[in-house]
Amino acid sequence: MSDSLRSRGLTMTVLTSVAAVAVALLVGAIFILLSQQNPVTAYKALLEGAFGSRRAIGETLAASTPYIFGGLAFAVAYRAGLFNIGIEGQMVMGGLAAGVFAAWNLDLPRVLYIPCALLVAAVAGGIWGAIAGALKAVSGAHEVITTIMLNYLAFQVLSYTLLRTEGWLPVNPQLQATKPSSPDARLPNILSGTRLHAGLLLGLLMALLVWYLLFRTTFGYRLRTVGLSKGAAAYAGMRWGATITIAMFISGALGGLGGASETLGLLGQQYNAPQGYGFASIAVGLVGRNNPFGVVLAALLFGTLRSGSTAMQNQAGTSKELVLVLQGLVILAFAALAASGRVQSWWAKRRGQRFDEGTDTVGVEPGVAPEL
Amino acid sequence: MVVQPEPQAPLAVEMAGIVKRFPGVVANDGIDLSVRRGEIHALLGENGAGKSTLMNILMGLYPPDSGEIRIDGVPARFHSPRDAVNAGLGMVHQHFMLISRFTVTENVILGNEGASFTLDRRAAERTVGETAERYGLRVDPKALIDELPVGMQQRVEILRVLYQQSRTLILDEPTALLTPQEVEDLYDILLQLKEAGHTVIFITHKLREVAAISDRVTVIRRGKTVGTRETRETTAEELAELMVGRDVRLHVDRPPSQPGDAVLQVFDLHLRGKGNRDVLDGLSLGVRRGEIVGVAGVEGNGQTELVECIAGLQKPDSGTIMIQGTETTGWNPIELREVGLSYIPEDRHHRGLVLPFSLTENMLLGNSTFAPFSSGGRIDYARTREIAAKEMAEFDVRAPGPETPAGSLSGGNQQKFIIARELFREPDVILAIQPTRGLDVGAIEFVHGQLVEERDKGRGVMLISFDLDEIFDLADRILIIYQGRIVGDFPSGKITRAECGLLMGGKTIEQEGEPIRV
Amino acid sequence: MADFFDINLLKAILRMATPLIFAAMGGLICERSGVMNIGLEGMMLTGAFVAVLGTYYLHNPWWGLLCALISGALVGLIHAFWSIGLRSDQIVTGTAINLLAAGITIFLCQRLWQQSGRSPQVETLPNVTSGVNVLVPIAFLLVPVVWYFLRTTKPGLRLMASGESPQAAESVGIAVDKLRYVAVMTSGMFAAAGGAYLSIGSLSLFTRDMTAGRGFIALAAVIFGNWMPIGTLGACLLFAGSQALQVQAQIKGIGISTDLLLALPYLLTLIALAGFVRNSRPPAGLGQHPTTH
Amino acid sequence: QSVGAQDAGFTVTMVTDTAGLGDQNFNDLANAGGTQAAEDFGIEWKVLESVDIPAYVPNLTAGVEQGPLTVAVGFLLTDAVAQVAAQYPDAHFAIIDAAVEADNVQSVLYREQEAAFLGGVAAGLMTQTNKLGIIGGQRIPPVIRYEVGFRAGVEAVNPDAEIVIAYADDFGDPDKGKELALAQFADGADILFPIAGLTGVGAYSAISELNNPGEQWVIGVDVTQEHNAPGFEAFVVRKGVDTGVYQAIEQEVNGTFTAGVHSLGIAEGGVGFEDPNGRVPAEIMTEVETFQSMILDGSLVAPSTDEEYEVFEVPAAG
Ligand SMILES: Nc1ncnc2c1ncn2[C@@H]1O[C@H](COP(=O)(O)OP(=O)(O)OP(=O)(O)O)[C@@H](O)[C@H]1O
Ligand SMILES: Nc1ncnc2c1ncn2[C@@H]1O[C@H](COP(=O)(O)OP(=O)(O)OP(=O)(O)O)[C@@H](O)[C@H]1O
Ligand SMILES: [Mg+2]
Ligand SMILES: [Mg+2]
Repeated sequence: MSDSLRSRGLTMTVLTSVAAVAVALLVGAIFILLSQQNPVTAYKALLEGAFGSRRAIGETLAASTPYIFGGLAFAVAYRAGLFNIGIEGQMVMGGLAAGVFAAWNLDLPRVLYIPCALLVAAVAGGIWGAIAGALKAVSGAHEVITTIMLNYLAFQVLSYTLLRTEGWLPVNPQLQATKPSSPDARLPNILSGTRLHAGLLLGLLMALLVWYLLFRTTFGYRLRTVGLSKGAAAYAGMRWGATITIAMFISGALGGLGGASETLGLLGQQYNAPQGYGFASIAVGLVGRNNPFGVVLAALLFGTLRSGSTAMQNQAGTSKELVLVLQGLVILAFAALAASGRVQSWWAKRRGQRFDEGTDTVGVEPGVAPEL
Repeated sequence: MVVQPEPQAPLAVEMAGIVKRFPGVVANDGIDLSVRRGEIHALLGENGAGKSTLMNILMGLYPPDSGEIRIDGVPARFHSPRDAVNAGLGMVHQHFMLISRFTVTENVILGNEGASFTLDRRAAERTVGETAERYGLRVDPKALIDELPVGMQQRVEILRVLYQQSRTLILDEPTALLTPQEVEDLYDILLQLKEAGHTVIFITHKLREVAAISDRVTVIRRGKTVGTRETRETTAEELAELMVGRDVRLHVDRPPSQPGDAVLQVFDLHLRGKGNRDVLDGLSLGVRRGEIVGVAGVEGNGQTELVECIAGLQKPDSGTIMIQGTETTGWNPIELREVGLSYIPEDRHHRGLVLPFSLTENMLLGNSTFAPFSSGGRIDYARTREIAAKEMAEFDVRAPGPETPAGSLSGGNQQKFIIARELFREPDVILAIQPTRGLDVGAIEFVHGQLVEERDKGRGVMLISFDLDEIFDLADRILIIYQGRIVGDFPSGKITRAECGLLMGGKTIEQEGEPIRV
Repeated sequence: MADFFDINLLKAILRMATPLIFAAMGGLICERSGVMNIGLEGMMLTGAFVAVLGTYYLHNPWWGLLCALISGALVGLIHAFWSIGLRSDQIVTGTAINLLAAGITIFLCQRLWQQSGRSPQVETLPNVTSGVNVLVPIAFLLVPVVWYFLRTTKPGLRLMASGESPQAAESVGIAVDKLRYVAVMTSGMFAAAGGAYLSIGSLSLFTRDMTAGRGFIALAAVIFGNWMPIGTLGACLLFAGSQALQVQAQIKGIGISTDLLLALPYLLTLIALAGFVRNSRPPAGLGQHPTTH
Repeated sequence: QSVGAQDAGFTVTMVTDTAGLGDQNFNDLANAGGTQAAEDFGIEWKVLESVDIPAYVPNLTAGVEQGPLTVAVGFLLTDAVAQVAAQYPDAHFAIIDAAVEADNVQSVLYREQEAAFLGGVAAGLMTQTNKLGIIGGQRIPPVIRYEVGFRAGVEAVNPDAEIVIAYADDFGDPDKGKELALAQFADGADILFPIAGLTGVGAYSAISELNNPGEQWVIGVDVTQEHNAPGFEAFVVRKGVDTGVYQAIEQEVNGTFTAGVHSLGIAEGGVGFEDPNGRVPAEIMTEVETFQSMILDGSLVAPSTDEEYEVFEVPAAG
């Protein structure tokens, strides 16, 4: 019966998700109309541009990759009860570290160079995340604020490194980027004629690992317990501070890997611009209900929007910012539907009844460990 | 049954056929209540009977699913506490509704600040001060709630109700957190209010309090009214029976204990709480195999801290704790479980369970790192599920299955599940604090039975309860805790309820208890 | 060096503090009522855009300002409806608002003026003295007003009560949700005013993402100021000071690392949050809903 | 957005960097050139703005797929163009402000330093306070060429004039530009040279706010922005991004597209010193013209990098 419970939950999730996307696209259509374009052509262009050709598909998958990492990063922190707004900064730190490391042209064999570069990135991002975790553990500083601050610090570090350290680091201040990565450190292309690179595989692997960590290991259990009930965690002898700090390290490390996969995979070097996946990653986690596999699907959705938007701009003449609008709408739609239980209660309230709602948040079905 | 209102005295509050459902429970199931103007009316019922719910409905915090309310004979429909207050009602909630960062005055006037847009703090403080004077509630209007002891905070609540000019006061279990002395003071205050012509509804599940203070009493059981009596015309026995639906004095019949060697010893434990008063002040005690040691005391005399120190949730400032001869002071809960400690916590919603987790996952709480639940950091969920299912059957935990979220269980079943989990690893020492709070009789009997069974298996049980009946029913040895130290240690039967009450209140009794054995 | 701290530096600090103060006061009201607001950035940006929009079509910056305030209130309404009405996560909603504002403003720029990056030039609000726009004194006046409101008015007390303990507030009959709706919408208006200062006060046009993170800095200022109006003002001045210094240092060729100055606000906030600033204490009921039990 | 006769020959696509249209400067100018060409040659002209750096390649590729010529506007697209050009050897590319080594890429480079040098000459002679200000966006090569050219020009005519240089580290924050400008004026500079895209617009707000006509000036960069502060633009250091784009399209139309570096200076009419509002005094204008002729006959080579600037010396005026 528990299975039927779960499957009902699952179908429910799928339905709400589809509904949310639909709503978002509908409202988006209004904006497209506003800009005197035809939504139908626009959305057709979007699909064309996202799936129309081998290269389009490659682009879409490549565009989805960073969202996979970002979404996973968000999910891990969320499961530990933390709201990681700092994925942007963690990606920057990871990407920068990987970029510099890869640009050093160390004479390492590929099999070593790539893993080392990834490791460096993971550690860099991880530390950036762990700072927020530790601050919360030590002084209860709200992670949302600290991670926002850490984002801006990361941007400062980035531009400082790229513009001011020419002497001793492999950077090119004129191009405002790290020197091109050593070919031995580049993530190999995995679909010829496209830009799709091994970062995607790494992302999927991470999704698998995160799922295993969260739902099959004692640490994962500890992490989720801490995230749901501080009191019960203490009762069971789990150290809250240490747990959230580690969780934030893992979260940041995933973000860092995301940055690295862009730097070593897509671009070949780190530019003086945040990748800009950080905030969308929140949405990816939310839409994916902070479940690793859900996150992968959500990442595909966001990747599609992004890669399709080029075609939309080109063929339907929509503004490039339409992506942002659509992403924002998707978030609101999901937030609303995730709260649909609460929507009822809200109507009920209007009718003068009252429910006892916990202060629970959207996006997780706690308790259920999804089976493979 | 519907109560026939006596003709002579007018009715201040009438509630008829009140029904209120919550997910998973019918909290109120057709309750009738009528309160005469100027009387102190006790509302008696076990935990979970539906008392607070009923009063929350009266105060307009919940709308009833059905039923009607009349105030002074006039039908009333309250949409918010405002309406209730305007109708002359005021409530002192079971869980205080005070803002700790505000001053007494700010809390008292909140929601009732008067017509003008701006506040005149001076004036407000004066009126609050005067009101306090008039009813002999000694509180400093300028004090921050943060800095007041519980008793004082309760006075602030009462003060607020009076400040609102309420003619009918509702007090929800006002004595739960008070020392006997503070209780006495409260009684005086209530009698004064009665003099002044106020009506008082006094919620409790303590028979003694009904007798002490009320004119009439209405008894509620599992959401239904089971009767209303003139206090002087009824007996404690009758009320008790009404309250729990059968003869209570159910002495768990059990063979006398065969105490063995000490399994838990505590020497000279010290702990400073906030406002650095000594919460634990040189506390020593011992528990031996095969006995249930009952620690009696008024809530807030260090019981929680004592348990948390033993269970590794707090570190004592000084003192020693030994389990089966090994010193365990400052160990963390996992290590303590390894040496055979298990802990049935007071608060099942925030300590004992992770409500959103499935029962399977809750089975892992505190066990996740032990075989057979996990090995090499990998959790064996299949195995855990089996175990959970088996234990649920054994302990009669009523739930759809091991994948059910713990939060959807009733308290009794939640509690049974916790006990099942805590006993699974066959501990040597069992700490149980308030193990039957909020449970119905059936559940209570089951839990008590389990504890005795464990005792007979030669385990040491330390039972902490704020409910003397529970202590007297179960304990082989009764310790009395007062202000962080043990002030008495008696074999059961060697002390009376009355003597116990005195000690709990900080008094002494001539006949000396035997010296503390550890 | 003598002429380093001159009247112009002072004016620069006041100017740079102005948008922060507006947004920060908004954030303060919002958080004191118990609702988190990381959507300040988006609210500012909306205000900046609509101010120009209004001025462009109504040919009067004051009308533009009014439009901005209204738009801010509306964005606030969105945030309020989602995070209070629907009880969905306040941070998620704030994020969505930031994304939407960034997108829609450019979007409309292109739609209305066929230029995606910026708006046409419009008339600006007058200066009171050279280099000091009329909105600057208004911003600084706003602080004592907010202080007075919280400290000595009935709704102020109730607002703080809702922020400290929505349950308690509701139990004495305060309509917490209603109050919060108003607070969030007000915070939207204030933030919008901050944006309007940038677009029709300091400059005379809207440009892509012209708030450039000032909303987040304002939020930081609220925390740095420990949710107190005066403290928050201090934080705004501190942050503005470090920006102004960063400009001045370049011009005067002072050997202060501009990179460090750029990073200062964020570093300071982190340090403050790390607990080196004593008793940093957010409203106890932040993010909680009135749940009667 | 796209203009031009739909039926006409082919499509030319312009790809911007992440800054995008609306700077009323560099990108808008390129767009203007393309729009002009579209009308003159009846081709279709499309602009793709890049939402972020990863979007450069797909945008360029889209350009390749819909037409023979793709115009990449901006130094930051260098790598992307190299990459796509290698992938599509028979497609034509033009990149503004950057050099890409490929036989299907036309690299349009401007010798901004020449025009900037003349601007420096004029400014150096016009300044009353003997103090001049430069506001840079970020110190990328085209900006550097402007900066050092200008400084060389000033020194050539007025060695003891002080030049205060400030960088906003941002091409898109006009409020910061304004603060920099105000600080510069307050510091005593009376002529500003904003090389900062949108950030530079702030200089115009600053000067019109200070409102000291005839005493304080701002120099138009790339194209006149007089409308931002009527009466305050001393003169314009023109950079014909529009002509660069226009010529590339023209060549494509006439089938005379040639790859390699096209360096446009004063001689080619790519850059120039302009005084549309006649605000430069006649005698100063003649000075400017002498130097211009020296640049034209090659006797004066304006410096374009810090290194060249170090060793630069003004040849004895002939
Ligand atoms: N807001 C709520 N939502 C769901 N169930 C509730 C809620 N409030 C109370 N209940 C349940 O309704 C029943 C009656 O609760 P209530 O608090 O009225 O009992 P009580 O008599 O006040 O108990 P106690 O003596 O412990 O205060 C209990 O089972 C309780 O768990
Ligand atoms: N504050 C609350 N919010 C939501 N649900 C609650 C709350 N309090 C109790 N409940 C639910 O009300 C039901 C009864 O809770 P309670 O703890 O009172 O058990 P109970 O009434 O004592 O039942 P039992 O007879 O098994 O002891 C359970 O489903 C519990 O989850
Ligand atoms: Mg109960
Ligand atoms: Mg109760």
